[in-house]
Amino acid sequence: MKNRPTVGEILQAKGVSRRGFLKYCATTASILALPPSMIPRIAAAIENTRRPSVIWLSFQECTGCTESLTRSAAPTVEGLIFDAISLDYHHTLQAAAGEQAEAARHAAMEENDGGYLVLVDGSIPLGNPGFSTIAGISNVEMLKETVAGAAAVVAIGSCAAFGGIPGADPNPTGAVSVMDLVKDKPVINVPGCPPIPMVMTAVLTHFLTFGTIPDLDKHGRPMTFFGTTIHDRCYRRPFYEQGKFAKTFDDEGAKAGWCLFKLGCKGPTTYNACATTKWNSGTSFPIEAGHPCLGCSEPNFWDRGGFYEPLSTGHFGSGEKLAGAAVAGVALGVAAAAAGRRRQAKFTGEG
Amino acid sequence: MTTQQEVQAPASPFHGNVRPILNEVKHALDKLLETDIPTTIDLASLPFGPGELEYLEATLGTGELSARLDALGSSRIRETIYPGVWWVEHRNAFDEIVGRYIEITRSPEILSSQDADIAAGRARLENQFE
Amino acid sequence: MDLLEFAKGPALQVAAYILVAGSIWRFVGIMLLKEKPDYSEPRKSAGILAALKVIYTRSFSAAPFKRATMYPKMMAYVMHIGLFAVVFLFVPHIMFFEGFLGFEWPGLPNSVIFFLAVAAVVSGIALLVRRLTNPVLRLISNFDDYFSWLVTILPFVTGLMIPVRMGVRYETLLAIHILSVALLMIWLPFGKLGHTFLVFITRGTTGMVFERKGAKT
Amino acid sequence: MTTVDGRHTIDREAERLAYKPPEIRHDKQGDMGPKERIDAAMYNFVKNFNTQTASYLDGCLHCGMCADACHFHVRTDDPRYTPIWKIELFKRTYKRQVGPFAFFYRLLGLKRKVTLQDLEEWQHLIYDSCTVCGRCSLVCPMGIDIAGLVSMARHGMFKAGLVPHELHEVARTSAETGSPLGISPEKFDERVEWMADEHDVDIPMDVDQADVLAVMSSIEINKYPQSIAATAKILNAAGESWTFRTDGFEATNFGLLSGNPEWQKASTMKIIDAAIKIGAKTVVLPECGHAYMALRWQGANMYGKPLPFKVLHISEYMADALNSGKIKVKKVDKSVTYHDPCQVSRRGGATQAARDVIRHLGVDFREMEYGGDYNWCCGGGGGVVTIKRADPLRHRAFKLKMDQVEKTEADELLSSCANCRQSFDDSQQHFNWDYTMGSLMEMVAENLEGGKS
Repeated sequence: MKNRPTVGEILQAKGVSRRGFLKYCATTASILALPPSMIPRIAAAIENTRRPSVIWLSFQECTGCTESLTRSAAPTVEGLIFDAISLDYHHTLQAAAGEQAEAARHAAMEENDGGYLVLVDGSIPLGNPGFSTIAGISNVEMLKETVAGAAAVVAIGSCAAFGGIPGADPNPTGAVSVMDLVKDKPVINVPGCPPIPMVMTAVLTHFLTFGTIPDLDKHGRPMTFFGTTIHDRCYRRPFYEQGKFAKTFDDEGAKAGWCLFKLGCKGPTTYNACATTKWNSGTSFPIEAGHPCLGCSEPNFWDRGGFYEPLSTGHFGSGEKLAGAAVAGVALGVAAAAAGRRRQAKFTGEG
Repeated sequence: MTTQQEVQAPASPFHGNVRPILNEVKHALDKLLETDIPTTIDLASLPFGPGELEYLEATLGTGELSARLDALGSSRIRETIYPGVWWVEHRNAFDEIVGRYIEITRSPEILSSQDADIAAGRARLENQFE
Repeated sequence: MDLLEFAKGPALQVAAYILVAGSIWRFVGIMLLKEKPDYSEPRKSAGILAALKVIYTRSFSAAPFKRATMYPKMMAYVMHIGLFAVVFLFVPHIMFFEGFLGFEWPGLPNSVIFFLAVAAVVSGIALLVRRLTNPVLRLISNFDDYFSWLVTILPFVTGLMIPVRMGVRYETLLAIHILSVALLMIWLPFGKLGHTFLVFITRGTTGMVFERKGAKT
Repeated sequence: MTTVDGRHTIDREAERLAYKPPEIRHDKQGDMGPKERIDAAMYNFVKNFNTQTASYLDGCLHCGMCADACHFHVRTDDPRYTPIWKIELFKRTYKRQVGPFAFFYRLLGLKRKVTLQDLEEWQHLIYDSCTVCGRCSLVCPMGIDIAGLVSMARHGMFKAGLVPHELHEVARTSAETGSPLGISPEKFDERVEWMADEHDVDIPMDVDQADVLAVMSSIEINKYPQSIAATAKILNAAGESWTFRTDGFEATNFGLLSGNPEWQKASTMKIIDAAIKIGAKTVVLPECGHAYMALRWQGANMYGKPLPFKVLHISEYMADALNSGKIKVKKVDKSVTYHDPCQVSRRGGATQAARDVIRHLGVDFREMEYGGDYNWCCGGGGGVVTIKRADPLRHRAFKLKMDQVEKTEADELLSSCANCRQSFDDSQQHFNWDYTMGSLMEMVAENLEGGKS
């Protein structure tokens, strides 16, 4: 690790001026959702931190998370960060394949034992090891082997973080999340389907900048991005307060940009930063496009009832069961009245 | 200098997120005048509806001074029609905006020449004499 | 299944079954007791109209009782109006009803609902203070009175906490809110909250019995 | 904020926060053991539960508003006099034995079994401090007829031998002799003859066939015998075919007041039998409140089928006769206020009759504040006037009535109930009060147009 250059050195080598460095630090603070007053601290940290080794493992996944990350083409700020880390293994992105690739992974693990980061996308099948293998190694095995010497694990995307779609009912492969398997290392969950690229880079930046993992919520998600709900930061929130709701996707309310709660928006129960970081280089996010939030960054989002069912909807069970309850009520009432009359008869000796 | 004309609200839905920011700017100006402490507002963490950011930018307008910085992509720094209030936009090499700030200060720090760059420049200058 | 799933699913279901079964149980259990025929010659014919009349008129204190009952009546009115508005005119609640009724009606802005809910809680607390300090009420009150107060006020408080939040997660608060409503639904048929439907029976009965005599109703 | 009333000490040892009642006398009849008494009370509580009472007993909200309608509570501020509290045992028994959730109440022990001590303590509340005036029934936001429930609760108390001595004694006398004051048919006959002489009026007695059967209350026969003559004058003036009967003259019903349905029925049946015997089309009840309740509204139910005759209170009869021109009265140049007997007006539905009569008398009528149906009770109804130990309480409650009457500044105070009259006389004496209660019927009799007989 000693031979790796610091981020400051890398930037200098690229001929980036001090002004450029300040700009880089300002955008980093912005990514980390830190107040601008933190910029000097970030600058100091970045100048002195050495770039860590990163091993990226992909299991039962759709590559959407990798797509999300790499869509932001280099040399963006995210790209710069990837310059600042050493991505030593990523079987989708790396040129090497087969034994060569596995050798690179082992080399990185040995060289950086105890200091490297493991990034995982995709869930891990426990049903049958043959459901998903890489180079003949089952996902569980590869995960355990790779994590053994890691500093921390980052679960990228809802599949790695919570089991995601492979883990959805009826979960044919017995898919589980990273934190279901990794108990002795810090696991940072960056859920989302896919996760916001900036959030992924922010987690790495945090590790890079401060050498620590960020504050996490009860689901292991960084508080800076998953601390408030979509609803909290939604620009349509005032309409919610006024009770103005779009009822269909093409009514006047929808055209006027009213709240999508009635169309099943999961914003109030979904913790993510979409409403402020937005997507597609800050263009917009689903609600701005007129579609309710699906809650993709929440555990088991796939199995939480209909996407278009309002959050306030209760499940009363079937009308038959309610009718059954009514019939039971009648029966109990008749029985109670009969018992009452019987007691009256018992007391009074009359029929 | 831009005339201080009344800025019209855009026709698109107006969600009321702009007023609080303008209010914060006002308080930051008070702070600057009284204590000389500058303030930076990071617009990335604030919610905006369609058209609102444009409305905010239009409201602040373009003042006397504009600057362009070329380092890791371009950056545009300009004073608004309210002296002491600066609109700062950082872009990457693909001209995508990566950071947007309102700085309430006498002069944004990034406009000043930095010691490290001065030293490096001085070294380059010295090379001219060799 | 997390807390919210539990609250919205099984908890609400069971509460709804108990609400329906319990209410009917109590209603039928009363209605099927022996009926006492009245052979006296009626002064006036008194049927359902007399019942409806008293169901309406007993909503207000008669003139001689106005002063003495003013305070608790006002408080009770604020509480009941608040309860009605919050339950039936708060838009997310309307959606909740729409979920199984299939139709909706116009609601009130959240700020109005918030105000009414706070007013209801305040009057609820005032009524509790009265119950705890007034010698009459202290004497005649029992567990039912305090527990019914609690389960009525809880949904208000938990509901009001949702926008206030105070560092607790929305879904946790929503789940607690729904659970408190479920508790209310479960208790309603069994305690004095049964007056939700009993009021029509008692007032109606009095209407018919007294109107028949031509006596003051 | 309401302050805690220091006069009412709290019993912190009690099962639930409760008021500590002062020691009072408990009367007992018979030599039953505790278990027998409790059983008898339960038996007769339970007997009264039906759909109507059940909905009432299930419906109470414990709002306490009835306390503000009760003269005893208003005047003493004693929370025990809250009307609904007076039937607490009755309510508890209902919930434990017959209500829809009785099974759970018993299973979980949520409603305590009623004990003999409870019953003894409640004697004061069910008898001494309730005149069954029904004012509380009008304030109840649930519309619960609390007074009706008190009457029913008395059934259990009577059978358990837990009635205040004087009331029990009067009721027993009534059952044994036919009259609460022990007036025999012979004595009644004597009195009637005396009044016929004294007032120079024809009074038909024991006629075999008559359209109208008139009855009297023994209070009148004994204390206000001029009522007999007044009744006769009015019925004669109307040209009725009418009679008194020695086999059915007593209108009061202490079976009703004390809580013994058998005695109540026996008293009622005497009148019904006599009326049927003579083929009466109408029974005219005297100036007596509970007599009206007993025959007009409960008579047919005692009889078990509709009565074959009409039942009218004398005020109703007079109103009809005046309205139809059967009798005429001279104008009386006085200001008058009227005290409504609870069982005739508020609970009987004949409030308007007395006002019609008063209108015909042409007096300057001054209605009391909240007179008519919301009238304050005289404090002596429901048998309370017979209970000696209740006198101080009754007198305290009477103060409300005094204020109500005095406010009108009327020359004369009238009513149409001998029981009220007795209660007024007693209280008048106690307070040295200026107002004497007069009889509406007597005023009509004195001012009949076309003079005598």
